[in-house]
Amino acid sequence: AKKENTASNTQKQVIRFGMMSSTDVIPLVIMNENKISDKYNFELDLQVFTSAKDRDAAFQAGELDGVITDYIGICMYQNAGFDVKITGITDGDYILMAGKHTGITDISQIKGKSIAISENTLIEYTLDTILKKNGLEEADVVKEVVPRIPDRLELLRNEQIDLGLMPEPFATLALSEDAVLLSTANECGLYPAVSAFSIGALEEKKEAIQNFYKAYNEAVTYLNQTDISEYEQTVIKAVGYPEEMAGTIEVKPFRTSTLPLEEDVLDAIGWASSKGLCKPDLSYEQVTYDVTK
Amino acid sequence: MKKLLQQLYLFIQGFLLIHLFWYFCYLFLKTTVIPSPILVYQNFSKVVESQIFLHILYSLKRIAVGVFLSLLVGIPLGILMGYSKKANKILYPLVYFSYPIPKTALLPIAMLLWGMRDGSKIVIIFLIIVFQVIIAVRDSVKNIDSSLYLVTISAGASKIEIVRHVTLPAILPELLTSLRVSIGTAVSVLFFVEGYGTRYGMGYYIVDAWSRIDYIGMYQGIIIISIVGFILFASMDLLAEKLCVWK
Amino acid sequence: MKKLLQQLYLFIQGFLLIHLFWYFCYLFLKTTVIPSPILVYQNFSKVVESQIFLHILYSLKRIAVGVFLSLLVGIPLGILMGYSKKANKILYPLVYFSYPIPKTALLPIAMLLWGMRDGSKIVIIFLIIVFQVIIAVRDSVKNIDSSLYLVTISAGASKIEIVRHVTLPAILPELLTSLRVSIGTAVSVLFFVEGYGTRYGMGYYIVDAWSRIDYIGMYQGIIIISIVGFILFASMDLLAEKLCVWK
Amino acid sequence: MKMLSIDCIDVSYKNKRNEISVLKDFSLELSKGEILTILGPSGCGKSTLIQVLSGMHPFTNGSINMTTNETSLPLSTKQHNIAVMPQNCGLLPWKTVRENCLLPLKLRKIPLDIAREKELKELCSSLKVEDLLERFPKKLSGGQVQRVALVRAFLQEPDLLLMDEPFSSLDAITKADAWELFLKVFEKKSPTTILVTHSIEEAMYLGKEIIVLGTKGKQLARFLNPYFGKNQMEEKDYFLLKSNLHSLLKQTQGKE
Amino acid sequence: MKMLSIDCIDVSYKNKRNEISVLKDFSLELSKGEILTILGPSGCGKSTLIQVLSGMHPFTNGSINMTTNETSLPLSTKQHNIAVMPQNCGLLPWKTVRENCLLPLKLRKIPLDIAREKELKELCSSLKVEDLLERFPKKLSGGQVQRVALVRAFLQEPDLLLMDEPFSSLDAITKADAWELFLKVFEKKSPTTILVTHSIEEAMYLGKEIIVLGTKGKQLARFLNPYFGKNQMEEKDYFLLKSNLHSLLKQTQGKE
Ligand SMILES: Nc1ncnc2c1ncn2[C@@H]1O[C@H](COP(=O)(O)OP(=O)(O)OP(=O)(O)O)[C@@H](O)[C@H]1O
Ligand SMILES: Nc1ncnc2c1ncn2[C@@H]1O[C@H](COP(=O)(O)OP(=O)(O)OP(=O)(O)O)[C@@H](O)[C@H]1O
Ligand SMILES: [Mg+2]
Ligand SMILES: [Mg+2]
Repeated sequence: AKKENTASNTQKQVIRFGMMSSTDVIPLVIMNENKISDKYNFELDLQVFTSAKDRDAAFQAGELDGVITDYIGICMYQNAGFDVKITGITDGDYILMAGKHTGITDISQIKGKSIAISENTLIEYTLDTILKKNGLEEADVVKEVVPRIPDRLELLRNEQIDLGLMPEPFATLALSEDAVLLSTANECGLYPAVSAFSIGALEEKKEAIQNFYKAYNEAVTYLNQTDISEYEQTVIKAVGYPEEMAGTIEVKPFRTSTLPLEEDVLDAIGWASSKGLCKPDLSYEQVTYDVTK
Repeated sequence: MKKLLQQLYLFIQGFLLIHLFWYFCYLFLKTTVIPSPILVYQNFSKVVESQIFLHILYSLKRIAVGVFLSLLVGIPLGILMGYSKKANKILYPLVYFSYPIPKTALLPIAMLLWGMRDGSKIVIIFLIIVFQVIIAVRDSVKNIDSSLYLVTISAGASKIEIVRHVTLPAILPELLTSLRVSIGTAVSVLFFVEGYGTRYGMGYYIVDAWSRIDYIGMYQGIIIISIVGFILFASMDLLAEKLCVWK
Repeated sequence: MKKLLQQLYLFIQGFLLIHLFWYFCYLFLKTTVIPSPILVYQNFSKVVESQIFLHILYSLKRIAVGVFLSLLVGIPLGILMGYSKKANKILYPLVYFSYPIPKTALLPIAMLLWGMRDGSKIVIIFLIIVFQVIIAVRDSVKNIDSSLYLVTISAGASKIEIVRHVTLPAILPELLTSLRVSIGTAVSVLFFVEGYGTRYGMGYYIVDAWSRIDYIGMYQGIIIISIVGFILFASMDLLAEKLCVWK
Repeated sequence: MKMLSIDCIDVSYKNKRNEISVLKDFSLELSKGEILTILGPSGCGKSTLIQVLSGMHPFTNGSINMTTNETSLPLSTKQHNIAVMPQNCGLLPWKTVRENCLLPLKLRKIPLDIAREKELKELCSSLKVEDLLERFPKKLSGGQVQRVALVRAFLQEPDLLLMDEPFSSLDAITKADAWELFLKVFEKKSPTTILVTHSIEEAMYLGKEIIVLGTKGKQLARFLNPYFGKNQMEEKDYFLLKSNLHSLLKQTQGKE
Repeated sequence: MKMLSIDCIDVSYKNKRNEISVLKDFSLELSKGEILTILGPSGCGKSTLIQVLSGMHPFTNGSINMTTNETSLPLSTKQHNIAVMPQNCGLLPWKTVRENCLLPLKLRKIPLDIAREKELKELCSSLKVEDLLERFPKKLSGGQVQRVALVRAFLQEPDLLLMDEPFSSLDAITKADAWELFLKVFEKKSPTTILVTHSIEEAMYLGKEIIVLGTKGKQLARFLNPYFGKNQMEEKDYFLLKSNLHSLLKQTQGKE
């Protein structure tokens, strides 16, 4: 098998994939780390961005084939006339916490409290969803716009703000410093993160992208079956956990990639269109693409 | 009055030129990143609806306070560094070390110390500009022709009086240049500092549009910021002419 | 040699002063965003391991190219605007409109046209600095004492010769100031442009550490960028002394 | 043969608010090889005239023509070889004395051969600035600056030489030496010269012709000077001419 | 009574590389109400001396003391009332002629009363700059600048008046008027005065005492001038003194 690989090396297609550090990217990093991508005869060029705006700019500039994004991101791409299709799901959780000295121990107590979020993103969508699931309304909390997650963590840590809604590794960090867990996206049945490709890439590199998902699923299988100690360093690097946390990191089981449920997507579209981020008539078919076909 | 008309004429001319350039870019590059200027203007009513004047006012306030503080601190420090060897010995390394620190990286500290509102925003603007002012003032103080001091010094002027009668007028042209550059920088920095903790400001307007990938809105914001910037610069020019009558 | 030792002395002095200030901040503010300087230096071996010189080299390259291009474009344009009324009429509104545009908002276009590698990074640095240079050059050209031209013009000098023998030396001090300010700006901009499409550069180093909430790493990066900035500035000063011998 | 002819020009300084007219309907003709010294009260427009002729200041109306090699052309610094020594000497601060002296030659693309190098040496030692060649102008005394500017002016071989109070900061001895040097240089190169001065003696020693200007550049008198290059202070006629000039100048005062 | 005593001072210009010594072991004593004119070759250090006395340039070794109201103190611009007219006139470009003239008074906290306002008017009209009061220095001719600086100097009431070639850019008539004005002002205010000049005639007309400096400020001669304020050009002794001074000055040349 090895020989075959080297032989076909010459026409190996490159998938340029943009992402930001989070737990979602663990399978992707493992794909490269364990050379699963070689096996499926494509090269995965992972590009790390520190801000979603930069990532979107690069994506639109044609510098990337695909990205890890979310329902809301897809809606905005579509609205901007940039045809990006959801091709799979990824796993990551978003955790709603209260600062340690706020005295809040339950989500029912958060009325009137301030929370640092980014606007018009899946974070806001997630927050609204969590609020709704718990019988609260958007207006019940005071939303403060703080675009960078590390800054939000700092505000929470230093009690400048009452609540935070954060992905890993920030959530773990906050919790380890006695922040109080109130709810999570996954608890509310929300898995908003997806992997997506531009229609151009899907047409041009169809085979490679199909292989990409095969490789993804293989990486997921590996992750779910292997003890974390074997790939902890990779996780620390990819997700950006502080080095000190080595040995204490937990990773939830990953799901193999499929297309997301239609009702989930439509719910997100509904939310986005209510915010004016996309047209309400965006359909499930428009925003998804089944690579296995 | 004639001056104003002339400025207006230049304004319109520059406006048209840039838009022509933009239109050509749009035609030749054909990408969603560059929308047609026509489209942008067709939707301009939205801008007016969105309380754009409030946005402008908020931004102007932040710029004004930030620039004012930088001048308040930067001019005396720059003059001190230009004249006093002792002060220079202490301040020079401090300034040279602190200047290259990316002030935006100090945002977490600024937020914790001065809150998420205008406090930290103004501090960041201040920190970015003040070093430019210090350096420009120090350098121009050093470039003053020493023969200009003779009469003032021999008439027994105190240090303050020398600064008032010789130094300040002598560096005024460079100071105005530095002010122009500073204001330009401050306007650009808006984009960064208005990205958090506010829902008003031209910077916020652009960032918000960008993060929604609403390029039309973003360009509208850029147009607004350009016009405001132009007006600021043009007023600086008029001010310079008023202040430097002796030229 | 003595000069170098003196610079070194200043360097160390500034270094200590800033660290003292930092230490006091650490003691009094007691917040996670300000780690103890001692802790930061205890972990400094990590910085060296992480190929810091490669980071520095990458950044220096970007700064050098960006600043060089800005000078290449900015000086002639500034001189043109200072001398030619016609050129000024066309360029003035263009410059005044484009200067306040937050260049970072043009990132999507820059990426589209020049990719996400060094191309767009350098273009952004260039766009941010070039206007500062244009304005500074134009203003200092306008401030040149007209009596300095007399002999050169009467000797039949061509425009190029006038620029070479009178204009450039006359604006050199201001040009060096503007260069100092530009380099300072370029260093700060690194933080922004090295946030994407690269794994090398001092800006990347800091942003990366920041987004991992690794404040120790972030401060180490800031220290490195400060030192590099200091060295750049100090060399500028030496250069200025070499170039302006006539003072 | 007329070499320079200034024909009814108007010169003024424009401000934002007003316009100060300095020369009004000013005409002047000069033959080749002439030395014309200009006397006139302070502020009458002498330096302005020099500036106009050096191409630094524009004039309105009229024309200025210069005839070289039998062709008459509007005066231009590019086509005509003009040398000027301005009132403030006009040394460039960023060039050493040596570079300053050689700059006009360089601009006229005249190669620096051995003969010229020697001439520079001689002029410098005549004016006692030979030790200052590598200094920058800021490090010179007022008189030294003026002497350097003289060296620069004398080193050129212009068709038209313009000098604006070139000896004003020199002490008596140096001034006398400089006068002699001027006459010597003139003898060798015989440039058509306009020399502005405020010393009647200087005008009478160095001018082949003398004109006296009044306010707004009005020409009050122009005459051939019989005492050019002569030191006949004892003669009665010399005193007569001198006191005539003196009273002419006196007339111009107070009408500014 | 000795008013100013300069005692063995050394003055030099420091460069990065070398140090140019200008005054070496220089001493000078001046009584109250004195007018001392200094003659000397160009570059001998006259302006440097003026600069040192105006507090602009440091000296090493020795001391400079000034006695006012029976107390002798090291010379200081703050404690002693010094007025200076530098060689380049030193007008501030950003102040109008009027503001320039009044600046030293303002700095000395002398109120601008009616008497002084009248004095300003008178001085300006004597020197014919009354129409230029609202102009900026850049818009003046060379001679006008010098006249404005004269007005400024004469307007003050200093203990020590320092003038560096104050009449060099004036035409013959204006210069004569300015000399008279100087004598008139001196009569009224009698400041102790040091006047640097390169004209022997000027030195002999305006100086109560004359000194001749050689290179490095070496004093070659100092004597009381019998012709102070007198116009006795016809007298034989006058000519003798003049030619003596002339030959003294000649001696100093060439040794620079
Ligand atoms: N800034 C300076 N740096 C170095 N040397 C200088 C400087 N200024 C003047 N000198 C030198 O010091 C000497 C004395 O200069 P100073 O100006 O006092 O002469 P001066 O007697 O006033 O001559 P002049 O009659 O020409 O004005 C001169 O030889 C001059 O070259
Ligand atoms: N830049 C200027 N703007 C306005 N007026 C000016 C300017 N320069 C000179 N003047 C005026 O023009 C007139 C002529 O000036 P000019 O310098 O030609 O006199 P001048 O004859 O050389 O006098 P001087 O003997 O004093 O040097 C003067 O009255 C002066 O005030
Ligand atoms: Mg003149
Ligand atoms: Mg002198």
